[in-house]
Amino acid sequence: MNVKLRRNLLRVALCLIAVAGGFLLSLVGMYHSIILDNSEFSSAGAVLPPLEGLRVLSEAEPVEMSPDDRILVSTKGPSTTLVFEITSPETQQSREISYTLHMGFKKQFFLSVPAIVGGGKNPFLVE
Amino acid sequence: MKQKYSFKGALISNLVPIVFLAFAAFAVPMSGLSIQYLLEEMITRLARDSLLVLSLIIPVLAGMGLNFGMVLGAMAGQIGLVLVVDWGIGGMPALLVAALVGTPISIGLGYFCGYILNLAKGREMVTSYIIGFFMNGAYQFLLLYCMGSIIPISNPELLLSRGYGIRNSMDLPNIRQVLDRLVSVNIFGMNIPIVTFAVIAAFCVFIVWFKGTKIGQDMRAVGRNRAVANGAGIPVEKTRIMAIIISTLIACYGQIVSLQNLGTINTYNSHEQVGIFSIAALLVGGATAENASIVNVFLGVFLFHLMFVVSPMAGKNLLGDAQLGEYFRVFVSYGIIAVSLLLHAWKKRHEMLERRLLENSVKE
Amino acid sequence: MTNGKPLLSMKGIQKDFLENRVLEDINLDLAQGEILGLVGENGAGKTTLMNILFGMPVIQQTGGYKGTITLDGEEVHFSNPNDALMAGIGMVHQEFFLIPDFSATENIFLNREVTRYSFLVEIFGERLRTLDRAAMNERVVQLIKELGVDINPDTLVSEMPVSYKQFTEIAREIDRAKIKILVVDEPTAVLTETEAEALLTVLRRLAAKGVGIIFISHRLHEILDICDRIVVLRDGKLIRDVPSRQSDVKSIASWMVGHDVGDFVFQPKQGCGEKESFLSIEHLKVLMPGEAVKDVCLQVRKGEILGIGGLAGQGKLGIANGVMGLFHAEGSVTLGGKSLKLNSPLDAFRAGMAFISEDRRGIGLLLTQSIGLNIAFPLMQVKGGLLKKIAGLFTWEDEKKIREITTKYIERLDIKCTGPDQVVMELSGGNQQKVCVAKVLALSPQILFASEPTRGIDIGAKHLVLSVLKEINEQEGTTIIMTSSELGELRSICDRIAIVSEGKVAGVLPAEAPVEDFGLLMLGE
Amino acid sequence: MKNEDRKPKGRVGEFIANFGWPRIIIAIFLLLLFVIAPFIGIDIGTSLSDMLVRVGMNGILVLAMVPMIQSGCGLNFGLPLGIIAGLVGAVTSMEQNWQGLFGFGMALLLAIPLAVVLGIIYGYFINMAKGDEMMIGTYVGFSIVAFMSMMWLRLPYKNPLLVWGFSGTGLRTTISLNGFWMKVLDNFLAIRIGAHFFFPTGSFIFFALCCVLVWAFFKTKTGIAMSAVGSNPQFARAHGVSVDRMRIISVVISTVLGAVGMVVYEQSYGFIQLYMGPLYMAFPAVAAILLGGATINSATISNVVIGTFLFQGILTMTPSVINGMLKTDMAEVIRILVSNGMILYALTRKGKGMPK
Repeated sequence: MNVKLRRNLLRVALCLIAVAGGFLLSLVGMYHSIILDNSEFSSAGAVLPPLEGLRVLSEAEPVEMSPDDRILVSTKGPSTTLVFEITSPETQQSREISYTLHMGFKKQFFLSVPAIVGGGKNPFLVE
Repeated sequence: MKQKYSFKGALISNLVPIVFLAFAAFAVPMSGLSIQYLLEEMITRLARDSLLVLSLIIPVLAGMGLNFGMVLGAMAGQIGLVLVVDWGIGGMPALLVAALVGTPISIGLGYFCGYILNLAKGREMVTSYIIGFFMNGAYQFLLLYCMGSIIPISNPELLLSRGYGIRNSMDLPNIRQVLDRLVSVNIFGMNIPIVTFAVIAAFCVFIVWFKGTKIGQDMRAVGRNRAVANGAGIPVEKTRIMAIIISTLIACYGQIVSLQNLGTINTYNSHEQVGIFSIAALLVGGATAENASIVNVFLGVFLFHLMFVVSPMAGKNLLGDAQLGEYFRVFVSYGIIAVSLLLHAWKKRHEMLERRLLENSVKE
Repeated sequence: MTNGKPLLSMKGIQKDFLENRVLEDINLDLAQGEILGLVGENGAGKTTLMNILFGMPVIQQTGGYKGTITLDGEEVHFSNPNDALMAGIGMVHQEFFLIPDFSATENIFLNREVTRYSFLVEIFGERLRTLDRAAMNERVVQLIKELGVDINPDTLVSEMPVSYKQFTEIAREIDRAKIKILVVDEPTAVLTETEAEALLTVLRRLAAKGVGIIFISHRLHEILDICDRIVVLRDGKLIRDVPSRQSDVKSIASWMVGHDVGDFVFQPKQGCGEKESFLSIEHLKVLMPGEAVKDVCLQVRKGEILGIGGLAGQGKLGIANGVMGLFHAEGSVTLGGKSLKLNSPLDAFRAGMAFISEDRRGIGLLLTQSIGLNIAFPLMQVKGGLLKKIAGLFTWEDEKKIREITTKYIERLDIKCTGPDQVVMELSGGNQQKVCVAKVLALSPQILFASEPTRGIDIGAKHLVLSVLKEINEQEGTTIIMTSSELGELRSICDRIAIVSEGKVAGVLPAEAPVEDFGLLMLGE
Repeated sequence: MKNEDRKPKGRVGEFIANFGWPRIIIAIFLLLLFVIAPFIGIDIGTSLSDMLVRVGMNGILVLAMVPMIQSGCGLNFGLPLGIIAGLVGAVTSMEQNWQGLFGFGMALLLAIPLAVVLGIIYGYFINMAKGDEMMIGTYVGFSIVAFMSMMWLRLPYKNPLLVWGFSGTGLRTTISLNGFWMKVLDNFLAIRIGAHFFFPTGSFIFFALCCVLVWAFFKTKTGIAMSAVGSNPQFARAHGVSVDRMRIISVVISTVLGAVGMVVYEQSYGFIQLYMGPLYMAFPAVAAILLGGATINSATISNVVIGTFLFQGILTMTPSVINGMLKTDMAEVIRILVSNGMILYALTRKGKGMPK
């Protein structure tokens, strides 16, 4: 392992680290836009009605969502957790459901809130 | 026998900065701009352009004159930023990824430019000027025709209406002022981008350190006397190419820092002015094609941009026509380069004649 | 000081350059600690011998050399100066091989800097090592003490007096490799007396340490003072190899110069022209790099052929260049009573003077133009000849007349070419020189300066050029002032010969004077 | 004497070596364009006449390169100095409402003296900066264009056709020559064949006249001395030629030709572009003469003619043909690459007697 070989190996290793670092950085720095839809969602027979008194807490400040409403949430980084707080009009109690979304390199998401709240496996409206 | 410090000699060698100080003293009050505003403006411009002007020092050290080829570095930086915006990356990671993407491009372009400059020894400045134009053609070809067609661009807003080719101007979402606002200190009303200045300081340290390395010393030797350097076994061609590669790299990072401060890129001409203004600034700082120091860089950027900001207002107040001030500042930036090149060439010939007279008389 | 086995021995060295033989059967030995004086006229082969020792590329390019060089007993063959250096042979050049804006330390350690390791070297390679300036300065101080001189390591070479520059170069050569042999090429030419003395003591100190020194110089009293043995070269042959104790200035001078009179013997003219001086030069001072003229007074008689001899670098070429206005000149030149305005070639030409330059390719010819234009140019520019009026408006080159005059000179000087339109660059050296001569003949001048007219051309061309000069002197009465470094040639054609040494005229002798007298004048005795 | 670049053998080799590879490639490229044109519905007649008009238009600007190259001052990047003189001449002639050939003639007469003055000043600058002439030329040229942009705003021109409508002072950026001396040379004895083909005889006669004048100058005593200064300044100085004076004369002639060339250019183009218009006008002219085979220190009239035809041919054919074929407007990119590529090729060539 003479000096020349050692140095060349080191240089190749550094380049690989740089490329990997590049990917990691872009993963961390990537901005994604998530569209949340609060309209009626039907999948596999079950029909889920739009939700009342819905509030979405994400990195930005909380946002009210009325039925059939659609909002856009912009987030940064590889993954994010969305918290949905639903206060039923009659009992003024509110329950919270949190949902973590792994975005990776994908930039656009289209999610149905009723599906998430209803615990459905596949809340994605558009693949 | 120390060179006797002649006031006249000092005056001539620093004539350009002195003329500029006199001009500033006259134009600043005329422009009616407040000192506060001017200082703030100067700080942003120092943060924005110092690195670009710094990239010119290494080629001067290696005796290759003022390297207009730095424009190639600026192009590489812009290509990096365009791709980063297309991938939707923001914040500090965006700058780092842009730099990473720009590095191999700068090294390639720097090698190409250095190789051609070696073929045109003695005419480096005008050749690097033409290389800048030539590569601008290739850059336009890449961005106007390849991007969006051959090179996939996912973000439709970046593209021209015809579906391929990058738009003429583009703002940098989530990148604007990222570096500047990372840590900024507010001193009597002005916020100073500490991290940007730290990056610039880091590159200054690099240049000072680099001069102390073996290759730095080789470059100085090649710059001062190519024949003797070659005789001593220094690989002249390789050293000169390395000087251009480093200069192109620093220019690439400088352009990224500069565009981050501006917040927008006008894709097809922001890199062109970079060459002219950086060299004009360096010359205003008192540098010449044979030696340039870091002090020249900062003094030059400060004075040049002071003139740049003040003259339209001065033109407006003095002659009632801002457009006149506009043209005046273009005239001054071209004029400085012409005057300092002339002055320097005349001084060089004058010294050569003097040295020959001295040599012969010494043997009396 | 000399021990048994010679440090260096060159056996049977022979070198040919184009047709003529430059070095023939040279055998030379140098022992450790011995100082050998190498003496010879210019063109005697000294420089070629040193180039062979150093393996200069020019030797390989012109066909290599025969013979063997043994260093410390084993045979060596250097293909470039760096090999010679690594083997321990250093050289101090006449024009300094230093970078003016670098300090003494930086010059001494150029491309051999003492550096420190840093982890970056792993990534970016050896050239990223940082300089250890302290260690280098220390070494330089020690080196300088060894030489017995006090130079501050940080002074810039451009600010150093000439002798200090030389000591810096010696220090560099000594430090570069375990030095065994140091060649010093005319070091004292640029020094004052005291500085020369200091240099000689340095060389003695080095010899005492066992370094073999080859000392090339023209100052014989220095050679006798410092050298143990003296080798005299003449016309590429080794004439004498004698210990310095058994020789003196007079005999060395005669060995150096005393060869038979030149190959073409011309019957000397009876009564060489009128006595009163036609061209008188007083206190001429010329700033020509390498050939500076300090204070020359010379009287030239009408119709005479005056030779100007002397060693290289003493200023003989400066005279013609100064009078013709090619280099800055001061002093007074009167021609036939009228004083001549210096520093203006046009006035010199208008006064009836013309010049065959020693720098044929640089000044003498327009290489990229045709033979016709080269010959016609001076006549056209100076005397407005070979032009024709076009409708009274402006004057054009008269192609017919130019073609006529060119073919006339092509025949007269037998220039081998394809015709008047051939580009001069394609001609051989001899034919190019003939074009220069033709160019001057066309002007039919009163006074003709000819500098090194026969250098680097074949025998046939040499003979033709000299006979043409002789012809126009006798038939047209042109006064000729011929400058040449070959004494034989001057003695064969000139009536009187002035010898220039150290920028002044050392003396003027008739051509028939004994050779030793010329030798002594040349050496400035 | 070993020749630097390997010389291909034989007559063809000889031709290629002299003509130079890039020029052959570009000539073939141009030929190709002409061959393809009819297949994509471009009428040869119009393209040819368009090219001829442009040759007449730019010819003299390219000719303006010759004197300075011949005298060793290198490529004349300071052409804008001559161009400015041409602009001032044209605008002053239009101020007096002179029309037709008379207006054109007066524009020339007014431009030439100014060009001589600017040429002398520029000549001194060139002599001050031996070795850096091209850089000095570029920036002196840029400075004067910027300076004149200020002057256009302030000079006392009153003719309503020239001046800004609302403020009444300061010249417009583009001024139409309509009604003055637009296309006065092009239409002079113009030959029209069929609907499309148009031959601008006037400009070609004028261009030929200027070429003959320059050719004749280089046969005179001063002309020959100037070429000698270019090929070997030491030789010229040693033979009583004042090198500096010759260089200044060559710069003056170049600047005057630049002025004349600019007036002819405007007449054919139909508009006068002021302010920053002429900033980069030196580059096409430099590229054209290099395309014609000139080197940094020797240029002939044939280089001018061949170069102008080739270069303008490329500029006219690429937009129509390339757009027709690839539906994209690549012409601008090709123009930049070709013109700057040629200049780079010339700057890096080790031709005969090149200054190191």
